[in-house]
Amino acid sequence: MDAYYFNEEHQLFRQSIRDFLKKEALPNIEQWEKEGRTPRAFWQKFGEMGYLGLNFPEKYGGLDLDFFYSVILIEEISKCFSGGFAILPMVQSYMSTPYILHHGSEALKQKYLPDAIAGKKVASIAISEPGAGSDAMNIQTKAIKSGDHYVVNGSKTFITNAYYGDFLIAVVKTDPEAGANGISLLVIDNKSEGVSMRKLNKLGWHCSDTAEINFDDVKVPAENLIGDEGMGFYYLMGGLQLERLVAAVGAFAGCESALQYSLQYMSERKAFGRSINKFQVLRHRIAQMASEIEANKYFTYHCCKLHQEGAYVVKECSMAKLLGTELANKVATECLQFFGGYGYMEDYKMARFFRDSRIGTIGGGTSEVMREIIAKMVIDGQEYDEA
Amino acid sequence: MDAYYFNEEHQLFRQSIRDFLKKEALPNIEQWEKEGRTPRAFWQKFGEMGYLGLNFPEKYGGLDLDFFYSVILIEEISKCFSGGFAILPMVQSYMSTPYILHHGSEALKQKYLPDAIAGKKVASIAISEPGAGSDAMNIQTKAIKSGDHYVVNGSKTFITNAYYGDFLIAVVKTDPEAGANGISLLVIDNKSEGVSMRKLNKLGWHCSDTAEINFDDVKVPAENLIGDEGMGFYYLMGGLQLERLVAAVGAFAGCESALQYSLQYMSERKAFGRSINKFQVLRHRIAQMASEIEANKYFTYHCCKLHQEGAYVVKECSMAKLLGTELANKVATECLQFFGGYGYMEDYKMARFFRDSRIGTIGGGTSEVMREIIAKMVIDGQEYDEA
Amino acid sequence: MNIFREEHHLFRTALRDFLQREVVPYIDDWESEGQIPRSIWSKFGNMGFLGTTIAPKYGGSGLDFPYQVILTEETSKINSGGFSAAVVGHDALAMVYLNKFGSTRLKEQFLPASCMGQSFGCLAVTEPHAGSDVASIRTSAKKTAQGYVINGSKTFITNGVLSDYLIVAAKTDLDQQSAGISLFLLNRTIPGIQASALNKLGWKASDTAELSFQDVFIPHEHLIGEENMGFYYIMQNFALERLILAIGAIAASQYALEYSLQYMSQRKAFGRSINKFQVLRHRIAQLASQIELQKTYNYTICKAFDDGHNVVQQCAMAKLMSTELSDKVMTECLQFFGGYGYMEDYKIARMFRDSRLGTIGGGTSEIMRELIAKMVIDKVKY
Amino acid sequence: MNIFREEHHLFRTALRDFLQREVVPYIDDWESEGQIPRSIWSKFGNMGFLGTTIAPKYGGSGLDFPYQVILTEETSKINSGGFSAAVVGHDALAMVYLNKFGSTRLKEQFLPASCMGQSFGCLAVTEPHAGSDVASIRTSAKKTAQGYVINGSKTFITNGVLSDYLIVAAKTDLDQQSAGISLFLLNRTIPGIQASALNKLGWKASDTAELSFQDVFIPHEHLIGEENMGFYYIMQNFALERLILAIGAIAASQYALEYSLQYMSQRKAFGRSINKFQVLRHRIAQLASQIELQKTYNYTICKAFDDGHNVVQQCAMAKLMSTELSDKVMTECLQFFGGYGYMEDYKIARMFRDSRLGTIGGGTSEIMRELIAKMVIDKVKY
Repeated sequence: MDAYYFNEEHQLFRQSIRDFLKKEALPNIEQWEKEGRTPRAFWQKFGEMGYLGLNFPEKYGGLDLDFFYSVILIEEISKCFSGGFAILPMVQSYMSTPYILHHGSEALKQKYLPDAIAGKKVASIAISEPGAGSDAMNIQTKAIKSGDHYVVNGSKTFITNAYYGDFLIAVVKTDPEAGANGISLLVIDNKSEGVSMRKLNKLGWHCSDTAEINFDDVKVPAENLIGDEGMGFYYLMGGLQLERLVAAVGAFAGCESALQYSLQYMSERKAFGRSINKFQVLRHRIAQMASEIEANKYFTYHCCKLHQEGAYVVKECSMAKLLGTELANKVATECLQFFGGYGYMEDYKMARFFRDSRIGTIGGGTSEVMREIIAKMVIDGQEYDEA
Repeated sequence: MDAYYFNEEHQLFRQSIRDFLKKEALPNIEQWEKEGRTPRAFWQKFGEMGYLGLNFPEKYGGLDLDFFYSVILIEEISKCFSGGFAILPMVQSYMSTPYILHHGSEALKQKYLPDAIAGKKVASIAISEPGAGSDAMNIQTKAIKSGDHYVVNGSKTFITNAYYGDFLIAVVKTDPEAGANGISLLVIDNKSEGVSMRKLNKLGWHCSDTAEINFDDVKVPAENLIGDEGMGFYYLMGGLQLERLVAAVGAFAGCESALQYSLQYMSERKAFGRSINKFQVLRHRIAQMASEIEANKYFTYHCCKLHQEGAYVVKECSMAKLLGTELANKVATECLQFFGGYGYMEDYKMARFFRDSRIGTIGGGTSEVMREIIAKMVIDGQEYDEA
Repeated sequence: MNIFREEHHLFRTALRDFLQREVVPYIDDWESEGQIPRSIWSKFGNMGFLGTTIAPKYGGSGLDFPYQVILTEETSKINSGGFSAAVVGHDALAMVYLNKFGSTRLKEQFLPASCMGQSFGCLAVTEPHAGSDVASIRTSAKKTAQGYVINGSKTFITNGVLSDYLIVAAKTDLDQQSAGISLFLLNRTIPGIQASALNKLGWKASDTAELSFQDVFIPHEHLIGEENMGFYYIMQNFALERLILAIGAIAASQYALEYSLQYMSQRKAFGRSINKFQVLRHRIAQLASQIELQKTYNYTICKAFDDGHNVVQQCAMAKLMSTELSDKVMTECLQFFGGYGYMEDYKIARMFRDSRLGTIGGGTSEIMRELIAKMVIDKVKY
Repeated sequence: MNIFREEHHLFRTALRDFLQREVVPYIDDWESEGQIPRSIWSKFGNMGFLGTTIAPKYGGSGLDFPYQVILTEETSKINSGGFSAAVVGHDALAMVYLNKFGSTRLKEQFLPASCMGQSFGCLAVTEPHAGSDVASIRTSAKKTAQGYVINGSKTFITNGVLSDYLIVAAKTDLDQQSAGISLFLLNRTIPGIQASALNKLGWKASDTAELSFQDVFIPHEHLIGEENMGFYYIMQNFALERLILAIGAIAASQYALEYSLQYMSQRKAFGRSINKFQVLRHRIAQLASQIELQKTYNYTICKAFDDGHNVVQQCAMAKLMSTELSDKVMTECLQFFGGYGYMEDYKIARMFRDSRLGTIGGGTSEIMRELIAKMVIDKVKY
């Protein structure tokens, strides 16, 4: 059935990235988790391989490949048992810089995309605020135009890649009175005067840096505005579909790796005189989970295909994100249980998987927000069009 | 642990009612289910045994026993695999006539209680309306005073015991402008002119009669008012605690009987060469359910004790009703599964149990309404006092 | 994953119109009567709705699998699990066995009338003491010079009382488990076949039989395929059977959800239509998502099945999850209706009863998990 | 079911004050350090919080079981599963074994200091290759004329690195399964004991050890109770252990719910405090109900336990359901906090990590269900 989505070149690509990760990432992840970051040198190698530019035009250094190459990339980095490791390129290539690509000026593209694609610069998307959470419409960070620049004041939180990163795509209010129509996207260099950050201490995703950011009279050149003033909210709505889809892919891929890892363990671990994969209750749980993961995967592939074909599938992407991340929570809880006491030890990868998965139903719009969106479409018949 | 709630006399009483049901009810229930009613003659015998007056003073023919006798009664009638059979005395003695006992005039008590306790008259409580459902505050049935009587107009639905019954405790608006303060309770004889009924065709509870009732200029003597005008809502609030508690007792008792019945079947039924109670997945499900039923039972006993001691325990009763009936749904679904194809056959009692249990999370306030009440108390700190 | 082309949609529309006209007005009666009338079979056949995937030379339409999918879906959306079961029991079980494994002679003899709905069949495998354990059936077929003599009993057989012919699994070698099973075609009219209808929780419009065979004599030619290959045939066809059950379960779930949404948009409580309550909205969102996911997965498997891939594992997964989901959907949807949900006047009560067979019939959820576990954990291939 | 009298409440208040003053301000440090300081033990002992149920002649307070319940509850409400585990591992495991099964001499020697918190212990049963399968442990205790020589290894031992003495299960008869197990008291200072701390998902303030014993020599008198009776002792004490775990799980759940309610009353989204959203309100209602139910059940069992009834089955049920519920509560409560729930600055992240051991430690949920199944289905009595 994979043949419905992947051709032979896709499979070769999968093998190449798998080999790369096995050689360059897997031996070091334990260490990076401890250090609380993945070294910049690694991302440059990653960029050199082209992995940060699969979905970007060649003129900026990208490879301009179809979306299923990206799906493969996301699957494979999500199977490394480190959500913190996987999230950097996911944010970089699929959640932040696409705004520049799709809506930014040529100058902005030239300035930021080649370096991002080469792994020389790391990008973040800064939406959430301490007071607003998932409620993008109610953000408070202001960017007031003054001559040839904006003056930005406010704060953001839970910003992935920001602490050790280079630039932010910040969601700001350029017209505080105008509600959704007053929201714009601004590229802000992390080193700008007036930007200060605090690194947050998280339950999981330990090798990813997540920041709380303060903007104190930060001067940002007017040409750093992405697209048009007041259009930020609409750009976001479009971009969030991709973000959710990417999260859904990461979720089922993580589940697959957790299941495989468990199966391996269970075939080796013995209790009461036989390997524990012989116990009927555990076997049936495996069967149930394997089924749910499999169905989830093909639904998500289906959404990816719709996305690739250019459909604007708010409902399907929200569903995929909701179901995939909820499933990941369940799989993490159950798989850890299979390991018994060893599941609770950080020496086994299940403990980390359990911690890392837990952000799934929260980040990128909580499950509750997904259900709100789906409810509006399914019950009230609301439809969304692309900006 | 039962000794914390039941003494030796209680146990003797349990044995006596169990014997009575085994002799007088169990052999006939199949037939009554087919006929769509339990014969009046049975209820008179039931009344002669005193079973309809456990919780009523001796002066009206009751036995004036402590609440745990009632708990035993409800448990035992709930273990007969016929929700429709069990509901008649539950409505009669715990959900309808107590309003007369606690708030009615002596004349009303004399007129209705002895006959109800003797099983000669059957009572209903008429709250729900086609347009209002669980929303007692918004009932539309009007009772307008005119001289020495009320004129009642409106309709009620889902009224248990009404079609073959004798009198209703009807919740009516005596002052349509006054909201909660305009609600009163009125005793209405079923044979009054202007009362018409339609028997409803239900998923389960087949030997119970459930009616839709229309009141068309029904004249009701003013002395049939229970307590004071405008106090009906507050009387109800109090009475509903008992109703919920009784529902909770019936729920766990039903679960116990379903589990026992399943265990019996599973010890006899063979598959793949061994009795099916040897399959680990089924064993663990039994273990899980047995645990949940047991905990539910003792929590409900605890609430019964609080009730017996006179505490006004809105929160606990709502919790017991919520959890007990949700558990019954789960137990019914899972136990039927143990029977395989036979579970789907009406010759086995599981099919009926499955149909009968399903009303639990709906009748007497849905699970959603229970959660609303509990949420108000737990989150907003709201408290309720007895009327 | 879209598996339907334009001509499929036309077929769907024709079938839907037919069902609305010829079935829906009478379905409540058939539910009370516990059976569907003979006449509906030939109407069905005349319209070309039966035997869509069977070769024209045997009276079929020679079309692809999505037509059978549509037949399953649409019959599952008229609120009668029993009706759908009767149709599918004939079209996707009895006829498929005959078509796939029967001799040319048997096919020529039975398929054309089957496609026209002039005759319909049932598949009889399950026995009182064997349940899901097919290998342990005890019905025997003793070979004699003249033919086979069949003795034994069956239960839970859809169309078992009224069908014109029966495809019966019996042991031609009693010393063997699975390796001793063969399939036979029995005409209803042969002496020795007794059938009595079972009284079920749901699926009321379908006749479900307990059968007994007493010295039932059939000629040698009524053996289907080869001797002792029956178990293999059954296993081979399980994939299709489960896929059909999965598709039916999801079609019914979708129908229940749409029906609920309509009710909820009209029903008011506490001053607003109940589709405005957040807790109910989120449950709808969750159910709609799960149905959408499951449907997409099932279609993916349909395509793979149609393309000739081995989808034993996938079909077991589809059946397991679809029927479990259907139970959940019906339980929750009934709740949305409050007291009305419990009344048989509303469709949801019947849907709730009908759905409950899903996780039992065609192999219980437990059997599905056993099978999936063997494939996923022990790497067994089927 | 109220099991507490006035004096219990006084004890609770004193303990709560103590914890707030002496533990809570430092608990985050101890969590990072992976252990609690020695000094806290003697402070605890001085206050009379340890050995409440132990006879005064051995330095205890001779009080009833609810005091131990309170100790468990209150230490479970300061957001450090590891701290609570350390205290309970000493007070309800090591000390209880010693007190119930040890010789007078051993008790005189070890209990007074244990009650004063000058010395603390651990219980070492689990082994790397045995897990929940106690009968299959391999650590051996070879009897010689001078004493016993112990060899083997243990894992997942709470207080296993820092404790002053260890209660160790070992096989005195290697040919037997359960019938060959005995218990011994080992002073930490004897040569041959090696301990290394494990790195855990949660319970960070507790030291959890992997132990190895190489020719550890102990005198005959350090046998606890009788030879080969160890398995029986362990089984006998499981009821108490599981009850304590159940009580801790529910206390922690209640604490998490209260903490969440407070947060939700302050946190605003979409213009109102999030405790106004119906979906969250109903989830709170459901969780609050389940916690209330479980707490009442646990207290009922506490009373029955204290009254001397056989509550093996009930304690297994209490442990199974309480720890499963705790996981559910923590998962849902973390969700209420949105992104903040994922930050270690908020208490809920740690509660989530700490809770996850509940369905594993002290016998997994699967083992509980095995045990309950034997009692409920096969009518086995323990």
